[in-house]
Amino acid sequence: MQFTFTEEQEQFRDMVRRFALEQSPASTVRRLMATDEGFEPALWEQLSRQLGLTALRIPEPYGGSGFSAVELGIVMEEFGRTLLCAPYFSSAVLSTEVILAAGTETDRSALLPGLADGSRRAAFAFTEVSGSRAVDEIDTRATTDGNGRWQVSGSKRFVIDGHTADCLIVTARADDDVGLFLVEDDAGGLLRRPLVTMDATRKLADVDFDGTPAIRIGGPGDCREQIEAALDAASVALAGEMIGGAQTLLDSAVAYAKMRVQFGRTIGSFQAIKHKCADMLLDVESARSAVYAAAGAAAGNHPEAPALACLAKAAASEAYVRTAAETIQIHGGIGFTWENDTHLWFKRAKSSEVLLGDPTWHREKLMQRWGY
Amino acid sequence: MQFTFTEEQEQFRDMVRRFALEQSPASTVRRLMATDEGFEPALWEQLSRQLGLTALRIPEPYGGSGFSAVELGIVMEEFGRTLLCAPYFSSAVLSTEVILAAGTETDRSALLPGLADGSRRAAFAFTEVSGSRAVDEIDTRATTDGNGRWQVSGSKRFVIDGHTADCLIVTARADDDVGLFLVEDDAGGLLRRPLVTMDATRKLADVDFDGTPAIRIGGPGDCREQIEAALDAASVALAGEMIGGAQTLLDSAVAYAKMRVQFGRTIGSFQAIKHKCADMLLDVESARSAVYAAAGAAAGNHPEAPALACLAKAAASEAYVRTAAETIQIHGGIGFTWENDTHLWFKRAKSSEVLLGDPTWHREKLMQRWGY
Amino acid sequence: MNDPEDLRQSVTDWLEENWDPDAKLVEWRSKLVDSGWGMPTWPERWYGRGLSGEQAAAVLDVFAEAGAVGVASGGPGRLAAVTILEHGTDAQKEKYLRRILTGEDLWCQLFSEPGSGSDLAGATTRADRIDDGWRINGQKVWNTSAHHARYGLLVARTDWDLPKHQGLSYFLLDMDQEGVNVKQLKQMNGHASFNEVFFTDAFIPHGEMLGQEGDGWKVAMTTLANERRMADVLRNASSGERRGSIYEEVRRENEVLMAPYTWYPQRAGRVDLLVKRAQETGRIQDPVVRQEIAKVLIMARSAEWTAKRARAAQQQGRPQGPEGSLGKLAASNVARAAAQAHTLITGADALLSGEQSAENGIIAEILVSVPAISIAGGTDEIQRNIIAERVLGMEKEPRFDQGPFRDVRRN
Amino acid sequence: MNDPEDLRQSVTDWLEENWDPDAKLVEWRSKLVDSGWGMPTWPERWYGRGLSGEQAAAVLDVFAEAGAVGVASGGPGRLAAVTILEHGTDAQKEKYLRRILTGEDLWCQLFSEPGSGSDLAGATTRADRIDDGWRINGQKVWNTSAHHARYGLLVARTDWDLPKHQGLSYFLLDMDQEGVNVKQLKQMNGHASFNEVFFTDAFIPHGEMLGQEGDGWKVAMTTLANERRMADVLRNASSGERRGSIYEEVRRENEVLMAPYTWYPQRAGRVDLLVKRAQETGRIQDPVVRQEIAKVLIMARSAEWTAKRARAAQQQGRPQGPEGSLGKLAASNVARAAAQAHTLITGADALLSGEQSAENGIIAEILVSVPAISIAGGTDEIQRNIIAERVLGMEKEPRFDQGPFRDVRRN
Repeated sequence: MQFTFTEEQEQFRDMVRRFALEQSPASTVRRLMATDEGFEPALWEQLSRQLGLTALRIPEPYGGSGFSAVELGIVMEEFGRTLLCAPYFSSAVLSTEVILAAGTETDRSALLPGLADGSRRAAFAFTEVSGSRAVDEIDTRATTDGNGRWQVSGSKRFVIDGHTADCLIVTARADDDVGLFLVEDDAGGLLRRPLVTMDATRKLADVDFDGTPAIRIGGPGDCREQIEAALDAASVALAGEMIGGAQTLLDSAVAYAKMRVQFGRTIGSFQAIKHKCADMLLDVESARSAVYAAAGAAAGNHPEAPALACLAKAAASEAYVRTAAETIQIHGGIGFTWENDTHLWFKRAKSSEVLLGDPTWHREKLMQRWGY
Repeated sequence: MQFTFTEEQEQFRDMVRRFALEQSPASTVRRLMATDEGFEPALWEQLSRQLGLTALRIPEPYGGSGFSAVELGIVMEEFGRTLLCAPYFSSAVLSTEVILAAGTETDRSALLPGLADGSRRAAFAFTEVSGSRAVDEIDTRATTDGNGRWQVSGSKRFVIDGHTADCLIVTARADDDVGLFLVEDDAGGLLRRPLVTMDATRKLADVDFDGTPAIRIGGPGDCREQIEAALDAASVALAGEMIGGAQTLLDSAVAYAKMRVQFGRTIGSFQAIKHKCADMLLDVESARSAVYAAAGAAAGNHPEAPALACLAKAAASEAYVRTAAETIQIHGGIGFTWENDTHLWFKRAKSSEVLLGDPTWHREKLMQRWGY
Repeated sequence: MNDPEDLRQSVTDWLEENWDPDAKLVEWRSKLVDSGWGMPTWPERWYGRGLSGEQAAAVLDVFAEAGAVGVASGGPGRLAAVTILEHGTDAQKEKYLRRILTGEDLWCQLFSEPGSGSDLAGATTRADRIDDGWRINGQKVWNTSAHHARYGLLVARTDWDLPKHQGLSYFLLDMDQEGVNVKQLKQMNGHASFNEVFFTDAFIPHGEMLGQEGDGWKVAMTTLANERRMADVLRNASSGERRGSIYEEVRRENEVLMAPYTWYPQRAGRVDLLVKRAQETGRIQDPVVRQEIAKVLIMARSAEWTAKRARAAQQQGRPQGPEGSLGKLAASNVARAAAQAHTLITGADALLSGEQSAENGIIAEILVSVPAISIAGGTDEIQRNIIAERVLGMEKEPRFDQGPFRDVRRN
Repeated sequence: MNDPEDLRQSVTDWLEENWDPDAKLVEWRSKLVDSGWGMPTWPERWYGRGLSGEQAAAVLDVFAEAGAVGVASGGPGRLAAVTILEHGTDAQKEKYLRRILTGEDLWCQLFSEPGSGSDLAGATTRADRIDDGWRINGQKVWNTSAHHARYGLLVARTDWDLPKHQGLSYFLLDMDQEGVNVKQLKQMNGHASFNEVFFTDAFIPHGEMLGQEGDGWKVAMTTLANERRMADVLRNASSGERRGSIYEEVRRENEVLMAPYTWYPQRAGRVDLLVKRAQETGRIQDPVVRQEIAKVLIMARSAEWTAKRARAAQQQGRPQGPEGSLGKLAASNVARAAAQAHTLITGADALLSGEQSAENGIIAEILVSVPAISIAGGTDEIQRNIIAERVLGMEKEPRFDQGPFRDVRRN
């Protein structure tokens, strides 16, 4: 595991940070969260074709740059800082990771180049009605006519950017196996319903399949392990996004506490606020350490990596939610208004807390993965 | 349920408080906790024969005064304030309550008068090697020769005042039933080993029975329900003791914070300490409310009484332990010394936390008793 | 009339003669106000009967039994009424009290400012004396019902050279003028329960100051003390299932009055829904969930009992003081813990909002409303200060806002 | 000697000629001190070789490979040495340094007082100037090893009219005199790791002041900065499994030196035992227990990684500042959570103490030792102040202890 970043990684972070700060001010976030799509094609174009961020994890033969979880973590953290609105997590993280984990050579050649240059956006549909991410609770079924043509039937919930993606990667049972299936957005029997989300900066959809034509990817066997691996990678990336957001909140809380005067003193000179900020810093820094350790472990194929994915997601979830609540508290009444930006991060914190499994789920999984 | 005390109850409290403050200064507690017995016969005589406190819950026909859980709670709370060292909880609460709950008329006539006037001290042996108070986990066995003579074999742990009591009331399996058995201190095959306790103000013993002659009490049937009821009553009483102790700690923390000067101010003028004390007060008052509600419910035979016994014990445990830790913290280094009295209460808090079931156990039981 | 039975009989007699469930609301209330039965504890001269609290309770009982509608009793109007009754001149009482009680005039409270939230006495809205009265400039915030209100209770600074608590005065402001601009303020949970009120050379004529110049803080204390007591009143404002056209008018009045508060139960964490939700989702079987629910229920029940203990003590004649802060702090703890338990129980459904989300959006509303409870009506931090200083008697915070307000550091 | 290989060779050569695992400890160390290899970074004039930190590490490597014993390096003696080296006169260095390094003289630190715990600069032990030196009266506390010590590092007040940080001076005190009375101080966990030291007209001759009169706080900062660095040194003080009579002497020396710290691992909560205990008791199957263990392990691992991040940053040349306070605060949180998890796992066995209790008394010792971690070496509250003010740059606490110390409010 690595506990510092290389010079190149720091430069890369600076570049992404500048991009996110310039392209994703709160005013833009507010404008996009009010739309159905939740993102702007122009910005997508910029971050994919110009900056190559969608190609980050994709190996060079498929048009990518072959970077590791560490670099992906940097992008997610910096995007998390500004709540940058784009289908990056759904396409460049979730979908890309599952193809990287499970895709055959044919799948990779067919799918990765489009994801790498951003010309296609995929969404990963893996959650069932139960809301669980567990691969053993999949009810969606895939059947075949024996000539390689498949049909998918069932319902997926909470599909991130599911209503705007060009294609969907769907987990479904094929006999006793859990397989992966590619469904195009214009396929028959496909119904996509955007959801009203608490966190309007991240768009979700419910997706129904009714004999929907699909292509099987990931080969004929069971893909549960690969799906788990992809969700682990996505958990680490999401945890990275979360510490980015938590850091923004902490910065804003501290800045406000230094500026706001009550009773003839800055509120930051009161121990109640001062000590709260110290605890928040400890919280955020601890979660940051967990996230960096998990990303480093993933990048180095460390045997503890799957466990640390759970650890990082649990740590980041708790820290983000606590930091968000305290940031509102420090802002006082103004922090509870729509006008103030804090609630945008608060809602992202709450939605991220339960996305891909809540902290309790991850702690239990962590214990299992540690062999306890 | 009652939320105030009557004039008579307040006077009774004043009397007990004066007695406890006079007879149980910290110096006496320190002297007695260094002895094997952990109490002074003279003080026992005083609280039983003179003040009648041992007779409190015993009905008048058996030499008692027939008061309710509310008055018992008052005594326990005031004893808890000063950590008064006496076998009161073991004899006048645990043993008395189990006889009240399960005893036949014969048992009551035989046993209660002696407990009422304090001439006999009983201990209740109900915990097995597992450390659990659960009545379904009893391995100690009782066998009979068919002529009403019984023999008990097995081991009981953590018997409060088990090594000094005149007699022991033992839970044991007789065939499929769980029954109650009276063992005299001079019975054959009885081995009592005092334990080194973290909280030296409450003495415990392990007790082994090896074909030990015993008298069956509580009649021939199963006594599980009655044992549970007695342990519930004892839990409420113990919770009362705990809020008494927590109040002493809170008082001492606040007094110290008002007096101790650092950086040219009393430490109580710093919000870090001030807000800690406010949280402690809320903690103690909330637990007090729970304890008073539980005692009131028990006194009124309210159907929710068993549930509230769990609620009160859980609430008082958490509050006492937190208050103890914070009281040490507020005292700083001096609070961690042997010389300072805080640790006496801290250890009582920690020992009470796990006695009769820890907070997690009681919360689960509470949910069950609420029917969830 | 000292005999409780006589009293009940008098009220019953009066109601028999006057109460009509199909009367017009204002007409009925006018009659009621004149009779003195509407505000039984108030002095006879001012629409009351000078009764004790106990007697008044008996009167209210009889009204409740008969289903008779009372005076307009909720919201800032009530606060205006008690404050004017205590501090007003006869002319002011004459002008305002009656129409508050009949419900014809709605009022709002204009105390908090963007720069003085916790520090209410740090108000910087200025009232400058001009020939015929006062000129008002500045901004207020968190003003419930200000967009409906005919009048406002305004605290403004009339002297910048005095220490901050002494330079404030209390005015009765006519909201219906050009210099007063009300803007609804949307909260993070989507509701708009409050307003911002902007003053640009607003005008208050002489004679509309409550108390003397510089008494603003003292008079505001009367309003605030009553505000704290209002929580209970509000809870009982529903009018039940009676028949009669007057109830429809009351229902509409309540709807307007209660509109800002529909999310308040969610703000408090909806402890009542925890077990139900856990049963519906099946999470009730999970030992971890059971622990979390039990923790919240223990806190919530204990808080209820503490409130009952405080009320019982009060009834025994012991005064209830800053212990109210204990209840407020407990409510914050309960709400936060309940929201976390709801998140745990609801799982991924917590991603949703609006009607698609669990319990018709109630769960989502809990999650985005709970942050308000530890802020509104005095932050948790302020409550802890009050508890430590006034209940536990700990040394006060050193102060840095003494001396002429002009020189006090502020936003 | 700039070539690392040459350096290693020189050390190897010297050791080959001089190192003898059966030598008497003091004799060997005398030789070592004279050679300069014992304190490689110290100046050549004072038992050193003026090497860089990197070079010194290479020297230590060679010593470790050879199993060669170093100079007396632990405890307050080390603090005395670095402080005297930095602030001492040549006469003082001549008199003290050598015997510290050989381990012949033990030292203790006399800073904290009953009335000045968090507020170290509030010391009231007085040093009054008399003809031939200083007369000392007062009391110190928390003095590790004072009952073994030949000398003490004393901070005492020499001027009561100056502000508190300026009126202190720093002395080298001979403990072996009638006016110095050492009393062991027992803790709530039964250990006696500290002492109280009472001064009744104790005497310090001229020439035993370190720095100038009034420099006490500044000099004490040197000691305290090095105290913080010592934690690591202490951990590595065990001497392994080497053969030779000198190791037996080192072992005995360590035993005395480490005696006060045997309970320190328990103070930190023994996170390492959580899973083991849960497996032994069968509680590992309990979902609630699993959650609590996971929470503690997440905190503990995260804290380790934060420390590694700080060290890595330091190695990259970025200075490690008050972030140390983050680690200390994290350690408190971990210890408290671990103790609660141990209570949950151990259940009723937590009633016991001593050898009858779980893990040979270790669990009981955790429960009664953990309260120390959030106090010793600066309370959690002080750490939070440091983090907020120095890391986050928030406004400082207003101060009430400026001006002549004589007039400052104190205990």
